[in-house]
Amino acid sequence: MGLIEGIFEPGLVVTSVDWVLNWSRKRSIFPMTFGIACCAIEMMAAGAARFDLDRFGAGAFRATPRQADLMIVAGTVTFKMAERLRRLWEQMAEPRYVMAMGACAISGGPYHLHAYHVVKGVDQVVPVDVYVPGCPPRPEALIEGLLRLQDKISTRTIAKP
Amino acid sequence: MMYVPERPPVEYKGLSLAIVRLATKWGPAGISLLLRFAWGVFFAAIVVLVTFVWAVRRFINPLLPWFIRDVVVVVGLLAFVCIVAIIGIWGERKVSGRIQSRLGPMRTGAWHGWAQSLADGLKFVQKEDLIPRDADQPLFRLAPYVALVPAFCAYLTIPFSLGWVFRESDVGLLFVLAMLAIEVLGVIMAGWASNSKWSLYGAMRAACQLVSYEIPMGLSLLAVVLSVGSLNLIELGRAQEGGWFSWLIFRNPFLFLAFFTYYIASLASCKRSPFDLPEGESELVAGFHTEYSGFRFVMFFFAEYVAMFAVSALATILFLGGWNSPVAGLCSPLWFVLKSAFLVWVQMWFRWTLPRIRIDQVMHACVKYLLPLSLLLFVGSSLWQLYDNRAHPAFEGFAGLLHYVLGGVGLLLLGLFFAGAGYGYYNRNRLVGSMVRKHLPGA
Amino acid sequence: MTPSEIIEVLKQHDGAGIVSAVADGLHPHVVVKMDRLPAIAALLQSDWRLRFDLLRCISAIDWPAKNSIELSYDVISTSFGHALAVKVLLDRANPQVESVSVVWPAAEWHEREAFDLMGVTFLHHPDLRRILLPEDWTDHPLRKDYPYPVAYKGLKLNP
Amino acid sequence: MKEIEFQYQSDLHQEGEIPSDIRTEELTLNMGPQHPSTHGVLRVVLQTDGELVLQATPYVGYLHRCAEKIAEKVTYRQFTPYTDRLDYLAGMNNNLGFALAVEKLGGIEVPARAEYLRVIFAELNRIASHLVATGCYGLDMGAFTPFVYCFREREYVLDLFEAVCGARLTYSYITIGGVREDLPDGWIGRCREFLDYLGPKIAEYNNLLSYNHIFINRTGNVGVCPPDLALAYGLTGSCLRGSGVKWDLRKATPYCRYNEFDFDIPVGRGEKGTVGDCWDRYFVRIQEIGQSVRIIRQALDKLTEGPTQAKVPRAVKLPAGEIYYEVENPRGQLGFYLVSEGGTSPYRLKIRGPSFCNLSVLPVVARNCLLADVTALLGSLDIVMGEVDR
Repeated sequence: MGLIEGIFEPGLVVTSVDWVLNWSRKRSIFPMTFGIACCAIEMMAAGAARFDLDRFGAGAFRATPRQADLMIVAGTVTFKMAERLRRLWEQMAEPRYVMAMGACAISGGPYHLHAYHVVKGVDQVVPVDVYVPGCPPRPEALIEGLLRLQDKISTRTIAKP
Repeated sequence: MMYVPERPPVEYKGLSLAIVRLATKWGPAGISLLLRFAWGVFFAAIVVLVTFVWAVRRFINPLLPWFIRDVVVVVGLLAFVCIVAIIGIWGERKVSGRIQSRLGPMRTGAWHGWAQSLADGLKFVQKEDLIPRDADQPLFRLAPYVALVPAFCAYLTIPFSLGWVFRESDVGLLFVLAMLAIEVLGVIMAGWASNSKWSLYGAMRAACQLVSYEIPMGLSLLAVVLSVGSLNLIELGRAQEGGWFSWLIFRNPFLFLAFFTYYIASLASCKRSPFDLPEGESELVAGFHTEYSGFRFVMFFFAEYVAMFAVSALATILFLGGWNSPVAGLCSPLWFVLKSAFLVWVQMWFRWTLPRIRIDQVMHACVKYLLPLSLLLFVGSSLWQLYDNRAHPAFEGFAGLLHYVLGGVGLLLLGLFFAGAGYGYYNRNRLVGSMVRKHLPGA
Repeated sequence: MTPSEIIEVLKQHDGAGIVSAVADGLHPHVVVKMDRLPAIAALLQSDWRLRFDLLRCISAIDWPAKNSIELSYDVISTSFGHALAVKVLLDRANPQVESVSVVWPAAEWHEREAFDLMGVTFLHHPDLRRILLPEDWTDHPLRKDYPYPVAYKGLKLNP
Repeated sequence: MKEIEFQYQSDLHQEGEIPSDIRTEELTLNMGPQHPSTHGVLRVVLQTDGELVLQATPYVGYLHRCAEKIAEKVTYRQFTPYTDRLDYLAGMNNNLGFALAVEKLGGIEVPARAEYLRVIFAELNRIASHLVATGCYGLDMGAFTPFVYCFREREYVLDLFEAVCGARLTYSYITIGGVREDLPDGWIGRCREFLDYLGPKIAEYNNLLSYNHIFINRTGNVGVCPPDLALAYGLTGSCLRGSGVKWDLRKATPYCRYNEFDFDIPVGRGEKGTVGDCWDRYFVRIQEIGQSVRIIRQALDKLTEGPTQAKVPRAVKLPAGEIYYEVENPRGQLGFYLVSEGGTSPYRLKIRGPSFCNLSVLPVVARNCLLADVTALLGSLDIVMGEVDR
């Protein structure tokens, strides 16, 4: 959205357009099918019958980064994985969001000490929008993280800063 | 590896800076938007001008009412196709949710997430326009149009009811089939231009699958054409007036089977499960549209649903009585849309029930079974047609009897379907398990 | 067969190759000479009384105090249900041993792991590369004196 | 080793098939680490000739979390949570394996009630794990619905786990010397309700997936792994049993009073193809769910009153010694090679992940098969990368 951002004076028209654009963005967050470790199981559970991420319009898991909006880093990122993760993030189209799911993705979690091959926090590799703590976070926590991401999206505007 | 800041905003210089300043200073956002899309405005102006000149020349022409009708119908068709795709995509997610004891989209829009596909579409418009560096740029840009536009063009000769058609054509059926066949070109183009191995696999699979299944599909339809003696879709619909028992699917046993061969082949030609190999997610990441993002991807998505409805519409017109109601006399475009939507729903039902076939099995199924069978049906139907006339009164009697038997079988199948659905619905607590329903998000 | 019977069989066949044997306790094992390992492995796998057909694990243990690296091959027989461990002691500075992947193909990956994490070189191994760590990793982390790296490709280990 | 008969043979390499002026070369396809059907962060490099896969080389290590090094730095009790994260679909079984290894080395006796509780939870977790395997296999085959159904059923197992230990995935419930908590009130009734509910559901899966004609055609005769090949490559668990070898540690070297229970070992019989094909491996898992239900029912009947925890000091200290102990996990034999120098933390802990060995057979079996068969094979091996890479 580099095309129309930041060139308008704030006003009724602009805020209404903002509302529509943000509504569509936050109501249709397509996550990427990208599970790394334990948290991926909870991510799958969140997409399955009882929790049903699809209710919030975020159930269409896309396997290719090109079509995904949200990368849920679900698990421990290792040094070997870090550059792949970075590349996947680079392949995603703007606007893109990253959610660090679980203690490992936030800070290394249980692997913070003594582990010689674990990235201590995925925010060293990609910029993170939402942190969802837990080891692993419950699916409810993931959904809460998604809702917080929706809140974050709805603050974006195309008006001049 | 460290964090790289996002791309800085576009810098304006010289004339563009002046324009942007002028536009923003003057306030109204609309003018600024118009100026930002100057190229688009330029082309739109040319189109409007040409249309205007043409319209003026037409104005002194007695054909003006026809011209206005054409414009209105095309715009209406476009709107209809968009609505079909939008409802189709939303419906797919709802149907899949219900099949999987989930709810599907619930939040977007007030009622059952009805606005989900609107939000999806609007979001994809806002996405960054990504073209891989090594992609074949012109082809990459062209491919989505090649996939979507012919699928839309197919609707130009599809009659929705008597008189509800853009152009009545004597080769309407051929036109629709030809248009639907062009879609594969867009798919191959997309797969090739993406310069990705997964895309290439998807494209090659699409090529061999779609091209092979054209043959049984065409042969099954030819059986119908022979028994009616017309390629005109209106004529084909007219031949089925008079209620349930006069639908072509019940005309003779060969046509009854031809409906099923056509339906299976149409699944393959729409890349629907179990023939969804070109975009099979668990094998080829996303198949031929792996590298597509944003609105181009939406166009492929649209094309799929538009084509789904188009093949179902063909099946409706050729086999299921088109716009004729099951009871004689009540013909309406509503029947046509309803029957087609039912067939689309069955496609979704398949999609969320069946696993995917392997590529060699796809080809085996076509070449070893479907192709000989449809050829046999074609020959059989022709022979039946040869003897089903006044010159063979005994055969005519037999044919009439069989005709009603087949109609009865069809009624029975439909009744069984509804009975099964009703049984499942009334015993849903026992069948799914009360434990499950207690915990569902909407319960 | 009990462990002591198995060890008897082994001693009958190749008494010189066996350094010591522990038949009782929680982990019955024989310690064999380094150069006799392939022959004894083949014997364990093929002898009709032993039939150790399932290689369960190859564990490498670093003993800086003894200046050696110990390899323990845990095998079990699915036909008879008896289990045994075969151990070899390697020089810590230059740990080298013949690969047993000809006898048990399962050893291929276990040996790659021991090479990766402990730095044991397996001779005549079909494909001896690092398996878990990246190819450009420098050290063998399961050694007791492993120096923790500070960073890898710009990513700090302890930020 | 026996040469395996492959179903697909490349015709392209025969002499004279290709006109000499067309140059062909093999296509190298990189599958993973982010790919929907590699079950985590596995990377498989495929040498392909059109749809035909000539060679598949797995690359692992993208989830190497240094569990063995960590074990040397933390105490025995502290390491229990790390075992949860090895095979994160079967945390209870991993806890059990580690606890048993430590108890055997330390000579700790576990009360009878705790033993039965361990059996109940290990088997419940086996059900949960096999449900995930079944569902994900359906997903690999392109059927999305079985996946959702299996996760729906799995939630009830997780509910039962949550009731006793509060966690859904990483339990640390089975600790050294017993189990952490006793059962809450009414738990046994809920467990029985779940077992009654699960029985008919297995028939539903069979109708939906196992006996689906397309599914059988996709998996029968595909990825055939004969028994001698399976043994040679150290396959264990349902992969080995799928190849027709009747080998289960719960029967062969019973632990935790498994010898008191009456259950069968399902093996692959080649019902829909050859012995050891993907369908056999898959169907063994479905049958094992039924066997686990049987075991749990018996264990619930035998459950006696009494303490659930032996008297073990907070800082567990083991005598010097070593042990190699294996338990039957849902994916195969999970082994712990534990060396103690007499301190409060292990001197060396080597973990044998069953998925690690199961995966090593992939390059041998995935040869001259179709691209879609590689996903079928990977799914039927049912690997968990947390355990492959540790």
